[in-house]
Amino acid sequence: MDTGSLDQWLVLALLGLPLAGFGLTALFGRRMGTKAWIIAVAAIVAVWVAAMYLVDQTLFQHAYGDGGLHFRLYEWIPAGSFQVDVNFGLDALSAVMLIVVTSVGMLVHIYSVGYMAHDPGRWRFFAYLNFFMFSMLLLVLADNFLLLFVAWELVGLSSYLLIGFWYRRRSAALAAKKAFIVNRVGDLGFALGIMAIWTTVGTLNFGDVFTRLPQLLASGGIQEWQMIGICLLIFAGAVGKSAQFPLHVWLPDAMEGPTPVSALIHAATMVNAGVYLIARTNPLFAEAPEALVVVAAIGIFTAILAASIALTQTDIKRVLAYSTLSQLGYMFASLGVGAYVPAIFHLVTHGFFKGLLFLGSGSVIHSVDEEQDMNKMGALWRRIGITHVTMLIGSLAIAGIPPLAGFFSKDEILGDSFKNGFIWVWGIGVVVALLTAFYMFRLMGKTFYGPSHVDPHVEPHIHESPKWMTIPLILLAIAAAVAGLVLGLPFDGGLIHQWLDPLFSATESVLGHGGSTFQIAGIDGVLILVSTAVAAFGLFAAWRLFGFFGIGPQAARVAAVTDRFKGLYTASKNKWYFDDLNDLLFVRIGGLLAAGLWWFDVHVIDGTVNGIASLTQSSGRGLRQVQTGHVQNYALGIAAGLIVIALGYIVLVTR
Amino acid sequence: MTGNLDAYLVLSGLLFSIGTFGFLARRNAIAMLMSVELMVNAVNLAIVAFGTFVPELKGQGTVIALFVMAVAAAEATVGLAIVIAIYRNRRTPLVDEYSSMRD
Amino acid sequence: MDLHGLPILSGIIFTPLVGAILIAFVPRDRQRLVLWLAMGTALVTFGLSLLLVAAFHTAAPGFQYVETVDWIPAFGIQYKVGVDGLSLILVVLTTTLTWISILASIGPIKTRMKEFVIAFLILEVGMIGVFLALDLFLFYIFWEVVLVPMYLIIGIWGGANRIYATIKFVLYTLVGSLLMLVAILATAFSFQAATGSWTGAFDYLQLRNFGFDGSLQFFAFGAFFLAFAIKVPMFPFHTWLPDAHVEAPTAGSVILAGVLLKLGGYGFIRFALPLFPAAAHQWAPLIIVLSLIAIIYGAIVAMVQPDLKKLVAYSSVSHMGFVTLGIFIFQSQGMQGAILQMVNHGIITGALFLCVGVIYERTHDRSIAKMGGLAGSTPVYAAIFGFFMLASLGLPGLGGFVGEFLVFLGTFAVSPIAAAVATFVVILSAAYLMWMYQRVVFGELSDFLKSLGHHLTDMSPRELLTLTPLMALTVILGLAPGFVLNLIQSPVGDVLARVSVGGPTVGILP
Amino acid sequence: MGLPQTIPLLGWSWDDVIFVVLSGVMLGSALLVVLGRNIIRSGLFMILSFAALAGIYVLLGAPIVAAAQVLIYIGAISVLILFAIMLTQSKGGSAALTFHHQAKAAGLAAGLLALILTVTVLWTTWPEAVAPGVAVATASTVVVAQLLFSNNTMAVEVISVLLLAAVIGGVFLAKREEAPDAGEPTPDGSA
Repeated sequence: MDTGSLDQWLVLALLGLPLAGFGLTALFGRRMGTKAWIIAVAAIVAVWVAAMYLVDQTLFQHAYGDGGLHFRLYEWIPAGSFQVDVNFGLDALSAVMLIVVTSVGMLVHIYSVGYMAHDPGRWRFFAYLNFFMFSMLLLVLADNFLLLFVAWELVGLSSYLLIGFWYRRRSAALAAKKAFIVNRVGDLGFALGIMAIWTTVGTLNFGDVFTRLPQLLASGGIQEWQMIGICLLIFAGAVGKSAQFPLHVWLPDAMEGPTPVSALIHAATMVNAGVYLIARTNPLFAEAPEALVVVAAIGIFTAILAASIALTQTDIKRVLAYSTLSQLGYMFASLGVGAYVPAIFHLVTHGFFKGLLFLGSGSVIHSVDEEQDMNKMGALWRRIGITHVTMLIGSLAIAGIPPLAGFFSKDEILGDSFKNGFIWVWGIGVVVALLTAFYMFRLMGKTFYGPSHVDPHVEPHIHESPKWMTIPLILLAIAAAVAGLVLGLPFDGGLIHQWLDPLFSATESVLGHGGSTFQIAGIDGVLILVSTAVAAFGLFAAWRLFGFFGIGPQAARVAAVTDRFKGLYTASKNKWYFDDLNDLLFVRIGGLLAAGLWWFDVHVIDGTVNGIASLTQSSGRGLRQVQTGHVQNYALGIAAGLIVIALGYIVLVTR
Repeated sequence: MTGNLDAYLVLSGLLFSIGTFGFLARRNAIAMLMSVELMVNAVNLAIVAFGTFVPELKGQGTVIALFVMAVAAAEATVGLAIVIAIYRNRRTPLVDEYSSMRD
Repeated sequence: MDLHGLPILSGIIFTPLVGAILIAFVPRDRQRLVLWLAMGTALVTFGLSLLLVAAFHTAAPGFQYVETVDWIPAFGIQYKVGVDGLSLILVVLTTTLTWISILASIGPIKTRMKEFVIAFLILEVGMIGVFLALDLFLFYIFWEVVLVPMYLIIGIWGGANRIYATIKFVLYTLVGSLLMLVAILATAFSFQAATGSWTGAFDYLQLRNFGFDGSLQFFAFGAFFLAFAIKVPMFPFHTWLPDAHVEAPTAGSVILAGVLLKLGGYGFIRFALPLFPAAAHQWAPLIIVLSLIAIIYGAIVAMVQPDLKKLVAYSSVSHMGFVTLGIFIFQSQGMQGAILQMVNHGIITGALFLCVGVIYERTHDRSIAKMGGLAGSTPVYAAIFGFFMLASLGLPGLGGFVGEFLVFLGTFAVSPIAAAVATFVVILSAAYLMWMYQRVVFGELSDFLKSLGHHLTDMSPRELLTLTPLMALTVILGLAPGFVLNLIQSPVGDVLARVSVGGPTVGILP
Repeated sequence: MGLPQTIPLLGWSWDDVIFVVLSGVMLGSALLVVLGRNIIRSGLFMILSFAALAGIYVLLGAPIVAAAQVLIYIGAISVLILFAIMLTQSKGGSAALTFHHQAKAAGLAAGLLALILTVTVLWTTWPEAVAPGVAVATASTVVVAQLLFSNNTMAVEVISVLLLAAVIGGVFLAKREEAPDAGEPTPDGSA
């Protein structure tokens, strides 16, 4: 470390506290019994306090200037010309991420105290959760690509551990493995991207790379296609971690993990890492607009694909998982059209309302005896009031109903895509908004408003969750309700823009944005009206079909609609058959390939070796016939040899 | 003829050949040992003959022959003891049934 | 720290031999004394190697603490040993793994303990000797000394099919090493013919400056290549490895994976490249392709293995592919990564074999299909096994990652496509290791394991003592690999400088 | 003695006659040793063969060797062999011997060997060989004794140690194992 200032120590504390919490809980948590959460939660609360101080310093006090706080801890890999340090950076982007990560993280920790109260493995759970917080904070604070990659894999590992938390369930173990391996596919690209960066510029520090790589491109040191290649490789990492098409298959399965995990990792924080990565490397993408188009295309395609699947799922957590995919798609689309600030804005608001929705769904699941199938719920709104209200706020927020958080961020995304000339992104985005409102209120209707299908044995035991769980819900609901107002107003000039515009202004202009000013009475107002209207229509349709506060659920009409579009319905219900395709490609064909290669190994390669051996052996066996073991045979041989030699001598020499 | 080295050497050679035949052809271990004794005697005869006809040897032939006899005696002792020991294990003096060295 | 001319290297080489001789005079029924002596010897050797680390001058180039004694003066053969950064870390790896292996075999080895530890200590003599020898003849002798104890260890204390495995191991290895002997003699004769004197004809330090002519280089390199490639083992010379690992006792597997495989990589860097730089360039494309095949192929085949040890063995094939790849791209980061990978693989795979040994000792079975649900009944074991599983799949922050990444990085600088192919293995390794881990550790406790009842205990303190040092090393090498990288900086630079005179690599790779 | 110096018809000296007779006896009995089917007879013919050879030694002017031949071969070794024969004759077993299946090849080999040896001997010009008809030199006891106990003392000692070892070895090998169990190990010849 260069200097030992307090802020640097606090940055280290952000990492050190959860790590210490992990270590202590892992070692002693088992003996602490039901109190296993104390260390972990205390660590995270402390982290939150420290983080808020640092956020204040960065965003409000501008204590570190526009560049942010950067410092080196120690030299990590000194391999000749390849020098990588463990160094950290804290700028506006990191600070915004810190807000989401530590806030949602803290609330999820507190929620988990209640949610996991009866699980004997709770000490493991809290240890893993702390470990995840460490990894995620490292990801946000890392100041070079390789350290970021470390964190990238470590969050993947925590995700693996937490998805597979209930390891006795085969499906959980399989889902954990799938998540890790699919993530690794993306990581492969990311790793190659890092190699490409080092090979071209010889450094991996963010600051140096972001200045030198564009310079190299300008000076002709590298070709344009190389730049695009680097960007696409980095994007591959983001696709894996943020579960974008075609690597989206792991996220729905990841719902096998405990619900707080789904809220924290698979909704609010880790899956956003891809968005963070693209935003972080925006100076590179600015030089490769073609790569940005790919980002936008993948993003918006994932958005509509996932939304279409979310329409028909019946597992409450899976609906939310596909919704997450869809919202992440929005963020990538936003990044792709060059609207970085709205993307991060949506990341923040989505972090709050999706975290809220997941925690709420956990509360619902808890109340109906761990049942996740929405077909076995219904009419819960009277029974679990707090959960219902908070989830309603979350649903309205995600549907984009003003003035809740989702409205502001989603609207900025759609508005910017339209204004930046990506009409197709805007068009699909509006459809997705419609679908979002629809499937969310389908979920609300089936869970809370429609007729009850709860198991009669469970029915009497439906109960509101303990305070450990409801207080985080309430806090998150408040955040989901007001985050948009606080950060997003005035339009295009709110806090979030004040914080992040300095970071992105240079690169946002690449795609032609930045010049136009916001006009509520002009084009922007029209766009806002359109998207709001669309969301309202989706909401209304869902309401008609699935009910709202007990009014008008119409099962017959639902059946009629599904019958009408039977092909689409089944395809959506089967997730467009991606899992089956993967199963065929990688499990079956891959398995056959592996088995074939093993056969090759044993029979061809080793067969050759053993063939040589048995050839030697059989020729030896043949020759062994000579070795009769009868001494007289040998003696005769000696005599014969003697005679031959003597005759030879006589014939050849004596004459 | 008695003054001719060749005669003794040829005689020795014939005796040696007879011994060789016996060693190669007989199945009985003791018969083989007897054949070996014949061969040893043949060699001894050659040695003594050389000792007699080559002046430089000055009686060395006799000395060598005595040594050979001593060694032959030792060989016969040990050889016969081995034959008896094997016979006790295998109940047969026939060597072509002794083939445990093979496997 | 200075050692004032003490023959520290000979001390390290022959301490285990002295210990072995001492143990030979202990009556076989005094098991405890035998064990104490063996552990003591191994620990003293370990201590001496640490002393050497302390006394080593990292900054100084070339070999240090060189000892030279005429051995067969008529042919210029000397007892010549010396240490540089490369040999230093491998010696420390050897001494570390040896005491851990002896500690690990106290329970599992039930018969002929005395002979076992004697074989093990002699094995250590051979391994350390290989890493320190600077005379080709001496090197060859130590190279073969390694073979005999390993032959006995697999052949006497091994599993059911041990005779097949051990004979295969010995014959396979012998084919290569005998060709290497021929090549050593050929270089010596060539040297003698050129200089008219036998002095220095086996001396590595003189031979590497000699510059052999092209065709001799080509064939001599081929012979060395075969010897080292079999030891590494490279595809397609790897089939002895799964058999040997499956049959070897746990400690044998640990040393086999941990050190014996490194002899090949070390041989490439120390002897094959500097002695025959031009031939190295001619052979490099072939070796790079074989390495890439080994990396992918080993991983794919590992995926369908039903036996835990076989799975780890095939993963070794894959992991050692990085080593040869890193060496033969002739690039600084790549070669440093290869060396780091050797160290990491030694520690991690050694530890994985120890983990397999722990479960084998309780179940006497290694088939993955019969396992399941260990996380519930043996949580500490599950955690440690998981730790090494993750380290083996190259999780950043743990040892395996840095070495692998440096190899990939170096490869990328030379050929992005080769790097892409090699890097693809991170997916495969995650797949086979996690699949294995899932089936062994997750799920409900299998019926087979249930039938063991109370025999299925968690790790004993002794087992923990064998694995915790390796865990610590894995973490240290992941977080601060600098101390190893600094040590190998100058040897790698030296080798690459020598290789660079061999001309450009024939470019069949984009 | 009233005998003529030479055999009248053939012109041979008496020495020659004795030589021929002794040679004939020796070779004949040796042939009977190797060809005879009764091993006891073989042993007896072997004694005869040894005795004839002793006579030839006398003709050769080596009386000490002749004496030793009688003492060692006829007196010791032959008796030893006869004892061995007695010991190894199984009670019910036939005394008849069969030849090895390679007997014909052995005969051929022995014949060739004899031919080669004879041819070689006859073709070789022996250096320093005494001319035919000259009286043979006699190795006197004194000379032999001197040679044995001065020049070759070491060899004599070694031979004595060897004999001692052979005696001990013979005793050890032939000693019957004091097996408490009655059964002999593996009575069948094949293992």
